[in-house]
Amino acid sequence: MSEEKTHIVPYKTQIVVLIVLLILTALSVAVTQLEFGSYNTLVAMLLAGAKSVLVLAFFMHLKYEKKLFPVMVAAVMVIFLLVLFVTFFDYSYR
Amino acid sequence: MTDNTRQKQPSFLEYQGRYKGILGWILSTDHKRIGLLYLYTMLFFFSVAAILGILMKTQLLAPGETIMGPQTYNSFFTLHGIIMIFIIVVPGLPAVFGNFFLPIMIGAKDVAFPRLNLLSWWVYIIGILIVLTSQFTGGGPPDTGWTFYAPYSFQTPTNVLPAVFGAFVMGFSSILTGINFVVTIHRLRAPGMSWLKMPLFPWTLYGTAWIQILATPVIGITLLLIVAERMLGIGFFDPALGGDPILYQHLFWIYSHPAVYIMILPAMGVISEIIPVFSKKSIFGYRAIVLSTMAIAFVGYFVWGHHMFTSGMSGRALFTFSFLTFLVAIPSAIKVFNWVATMHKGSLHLHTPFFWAVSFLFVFMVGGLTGLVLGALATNVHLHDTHFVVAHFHFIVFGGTGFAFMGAIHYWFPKMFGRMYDAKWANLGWGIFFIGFLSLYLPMFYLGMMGMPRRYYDYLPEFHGPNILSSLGAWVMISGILIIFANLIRSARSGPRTSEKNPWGGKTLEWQVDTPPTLENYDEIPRVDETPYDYRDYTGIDNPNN
Amino acid sequence: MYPLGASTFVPGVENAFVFILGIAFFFLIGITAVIIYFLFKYNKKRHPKPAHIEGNNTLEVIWTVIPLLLVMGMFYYGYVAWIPMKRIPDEGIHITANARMWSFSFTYEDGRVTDKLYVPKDTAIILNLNARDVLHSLYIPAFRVKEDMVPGLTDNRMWFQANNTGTFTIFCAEYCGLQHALMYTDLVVMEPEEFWEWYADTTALAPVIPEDANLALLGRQVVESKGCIACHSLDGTVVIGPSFLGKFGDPVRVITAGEEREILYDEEYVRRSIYDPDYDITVGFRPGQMLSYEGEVSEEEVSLIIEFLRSLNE
Amino acid sequence: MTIHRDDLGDKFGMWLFIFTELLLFGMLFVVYAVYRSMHPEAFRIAAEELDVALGTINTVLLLISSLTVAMSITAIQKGNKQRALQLLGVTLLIAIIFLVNKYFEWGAKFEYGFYPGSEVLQELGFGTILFFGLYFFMTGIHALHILIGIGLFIYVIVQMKNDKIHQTDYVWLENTGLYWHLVDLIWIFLFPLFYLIH
Ligand code: HEA
Ligand code: HEA
Ligand code: HEC
Ligand code: CUA
Ligand SMILES: [Cu+2]
Repeated sequence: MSEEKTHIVPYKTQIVVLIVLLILTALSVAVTQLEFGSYNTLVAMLLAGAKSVLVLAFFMHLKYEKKLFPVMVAAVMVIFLLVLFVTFFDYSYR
Repeated sequence: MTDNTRQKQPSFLEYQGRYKGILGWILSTDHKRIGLLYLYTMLFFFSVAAILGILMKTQLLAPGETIMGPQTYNSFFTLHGIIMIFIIVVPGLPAVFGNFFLPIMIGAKDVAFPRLNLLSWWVYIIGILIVLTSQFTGGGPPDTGWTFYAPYSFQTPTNVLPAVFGAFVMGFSSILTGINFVVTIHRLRAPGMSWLKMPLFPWTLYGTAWIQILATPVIGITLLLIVAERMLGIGFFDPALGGDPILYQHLFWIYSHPAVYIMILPAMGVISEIIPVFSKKSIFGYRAIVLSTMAIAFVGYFVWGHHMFTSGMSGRALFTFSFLTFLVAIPSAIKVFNWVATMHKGSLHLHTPFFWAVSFLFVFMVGGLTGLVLGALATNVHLHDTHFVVAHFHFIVFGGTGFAFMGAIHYWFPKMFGRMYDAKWANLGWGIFFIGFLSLYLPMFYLGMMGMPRRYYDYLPEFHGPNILSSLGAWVMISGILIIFANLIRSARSGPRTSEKNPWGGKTLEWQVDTPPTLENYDEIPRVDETPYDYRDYTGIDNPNN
Repeated sequence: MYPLGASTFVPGVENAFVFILGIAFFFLIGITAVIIYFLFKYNKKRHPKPAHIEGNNTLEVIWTVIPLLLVMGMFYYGYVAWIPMKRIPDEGIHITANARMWSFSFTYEDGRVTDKLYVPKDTAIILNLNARDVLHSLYIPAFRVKEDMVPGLTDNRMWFQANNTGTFTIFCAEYCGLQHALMYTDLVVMEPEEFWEWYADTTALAPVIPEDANLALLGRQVVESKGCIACHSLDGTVVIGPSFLGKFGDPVRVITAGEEREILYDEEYVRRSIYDPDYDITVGFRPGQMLSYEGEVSEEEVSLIIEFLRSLNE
Repeated sequence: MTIHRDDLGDKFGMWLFIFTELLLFGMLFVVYAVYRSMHPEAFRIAAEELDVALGTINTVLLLISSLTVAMSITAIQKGNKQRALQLLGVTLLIAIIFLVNKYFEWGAKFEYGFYPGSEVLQELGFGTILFFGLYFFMTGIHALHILIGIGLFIYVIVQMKNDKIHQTDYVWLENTGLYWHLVDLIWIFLFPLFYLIH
């Protein structure tokens, strides 16, 4: 059933995405040289998060897929983060 | 291959495909044949594990060593638990009845990925074989319990690796089935069947499939970590290397609690099918049941810690988990009320499936309500790891899933085999079974409250009385099960043939197709515009066969 | 119906039980009665024409909210009865509870080690939980307390206060291998005076062995009380470790630092087997099964064990 | 039996499979988070043993390979089989280079005695043991996925050569691409968590 029309992502968009990804990578390596204390991990995770959003949206075509797909991805991430969060109810208060 | 003529297709039982004889089954991608393959496999292993159960109960007939020593007992409850959980009830209803009826009930010719479906049966079989090798090779049968708690699981000299690895492989089978069902339900519903016109059994399978997809990888990686721990000494759970054994318990239960809802949700779906059909009345609160199914699937993900109340977790975690545990009980309560309300003002037809459904309600309530006792912090501290827990989960796993399974098979039997079973024997078997069940497991609650810990092959004399009753109950129950199985097996092979499409007067799609279903279920995909449980046209006059 | 309660936690736990089981029985009996009533009243013979009802939102809300309130009540009762278990006082008698496969032992503040737990009535007892090998769990049904003993977990404590004298059972409730079912011991609650008298009696600490005592018999008691027979049978069967029967004085094949060799099963060998079991591994067995008893079995006790082993040869 | 073609369904299935992979690694991240919270200092010091330059190179490699797969999909959609094949070839090459890098990286660690169960680790304390345990286990599982990805790419290239995968039927390529991006996604998180702790 190929009734759903396919969206072709132009090469240019993809290359731009890669460049942004590379910049973000460089940024996260550079940032570790600075001292943010405990915010360091946070910054690293934020940058990684931004990168993964780009990969998901453009390389994995989520931006062009039916709504259902991004919703599912978000739900899965939410479940995972909640599990992590709940686990730390134990480890943060031992 | 079909040429789109109107000529009648053969029934799936008779159809001759590329392969003949047994190969025509074990290489068939027909969802119905795969369903039956699972059924036969499970019946076989179920018998094995049930015998182990009976032997354990016989050992517990009196204090001291009656028929077996500790090593045997320990390996028995381990194998019993592994078979019952990983081989029977986790795949159980979805793999057997889900495979057989999901496509038919939503008006599809097969599941979305038929070949993947066959593959998952094969993966399942391979997993079983790996588990079985653990019994006969290496340092002897594993003796860790089905929970494989670290650090014992990597210190015991017994053959834990194959058991763990087999369970890991079976996880893949579970995941593949889950993926298959979610895609099937999303993509292959008959035209007109909107989400809220889908019958409830498919709905529960949908919820279950999501849990299978999102929880099974957790056990996969956990078991893999145990393998790494045993082979490489990586140290994640080894206190001598800085690991935390409690973390193992977290990971294990992050899967295994959702897994108990994998076991019970399809059972609830079956009950939601049976009750309206035999009450001749629309299910009460369809939307509430759908919502509560999804709520269980979601909230059930975050209550795993209630298995670890005495494990040394932080107090704050105990508080949170106990609280969430109580929340997850609510959707189950809603369902029970809706089922009972469905019977209200119905016209109840007391056939064997309905007996199973009603007794399901009872044992499920006992199991669920004792779950609440376990969910409360203070009472759990006393009851954890005692026979109270054993009674709770036999009531709800065996009582819930097992009874639903028996209900399902008596309900769908004519459709699956095109033959009818003997109702008298079926009812008699049910009665004996039910009595045996109660006398087997009720005393265990009492034993637990008295303080008898579980996984004890021997006990103090003060626990003797209730254990006698319990062991005798096991024998009564096994007589019941023998009657039931004998009746079913005889009927499947030589019972009276029937091609009656709709013996019970059901409204869902599987009762509109041929008996037994044809190879492709439908010549033409039906259009569905009604809700699945509308009995307004029921005249009060029975179907002649009914 | 259940073991007599004998600690200060009992009333709270009992309350929670009564509350939860009360509601449970109410619903169980009520709903079952309704079902049975329906089975008769709406039987197809009596009620051939079913009504058509699809649901009722008010009812749905009612039977969501009421159970919700009830379970919150259950949660509350369970919670308040549990708070005191977690509020561990500082004042009291501190005892270290040790678990290993498959025996408990208790170390008091003055260093004495016992295999039964002796405590005074009406005094807070704080147990420091330790496990040597795998998970165990210290469970006293009569006191309604239980806590896992996790190897490697520091600062794992539980407490209780007995309010009745008598002898109670301590079980190991966490599966810990072969003899899990036999891993239990006694808890003896005494009147405080009696307890302090027992505590002050230092003969229990270093028993003076009378001249004419049967050393082998004393050795047997040590072997039994330290839990050696869980692994070492006295009748020749192999349980976890080699049997004690008829070995003493004979040569034995062992693996030392990867090399197989033959040595004599003598006093030196037994002593080393107890204090440093992994040094010589008896052929056919695995290292790491038997853990060192350094600090748990005294030199005197080792001599008694040796006497006992010698006696098994005769 | 008539087998329906349902590309969207196939992709749906692939996404569900990706979710299972995400959670599989997710649990390893939970383990990581727990042990890091217990031994923050040891983790920081242990991380310095890892070669940031090598890690960065591998990150860049994986990102580029993600781009080339994505572009090969565009190419096949436009009917440009030759270019699609070239792009896949580049991806395959990069995947192999990644593994070679990993081999040298692991090899160096082994040489210094940093491997599970080694004596060097025993002496460095719990945090270090756990850090390297996690490092080897997680990058190991990740490398396993790269291997599977390589297998898939070879299959896809062969199929495309034989015109089994073409402009109107390329769901295999899409799904392989999705899988590869998943491998990339995981690495995006592994990289800062192991190499960039500071
Ligand atoms: C589905 C789950 C299931 C089922 C059906 C059973 C069935 C039985 N169980 Fe089992 N049991 C477990 C799950 C189950 N058990 C688990 C998970 C454990 C924990 C293991 C551990 O501690 O690690 C356990 C442990 C356990 C113990 C160990 C207690 C301890 O010391 O800790 C004992 C002791 O007697 C026992 C007894 C029995 C008996 C006598 C039966 C039966 O033999 C009764 C006879 C059976 C029948 C009469 C047939 C009923 C028919 C059906 C259910 C329908 C068929 C369904 C399908 C084909 C899917 N069980
Ligand atoms: C099918 C599987 C299944 C299901 C559905 C459940 C359902 C529940 N379980 Fe159970 N459980 C197991 C299988 C299952 N369990 C197993 C296998 C174990 C042991 C594992 C092991 O250690 O080996 C276990 C262990 C277990 C424990 C740990 C015990 C311990 O080891 O200390 C706890 C503790 O909270 C618990 C609680 C619950 C609760 C609150 C529910 C709830 O979901 C129940 C909800 C149902 C109802 C509440 C009844 C119906 C409602 C009414 C009749 C209306 C009235 C209701 C109210 C007023 C609320 N279970
Ligand atoms: C958990 C099980 C376990 C317990 C408890 C245990 N042992 Fe052992 N023991 C073993 C094993 C296994 C071996 C063989 C491997 C080895 O030599 O270390 C062994 C070996 C020995 C040997 C050498 C025997 C021979 O035939 O070579 C002696 C002596 C011994 N133990 C004494 C004791 C004493 C005394 C105690 C109690 C204070 C005790 N053990 C408690 C498991 C145990
Ligand atoms: Cu120690 Cu069970
Ligand atoms: Cu649970």
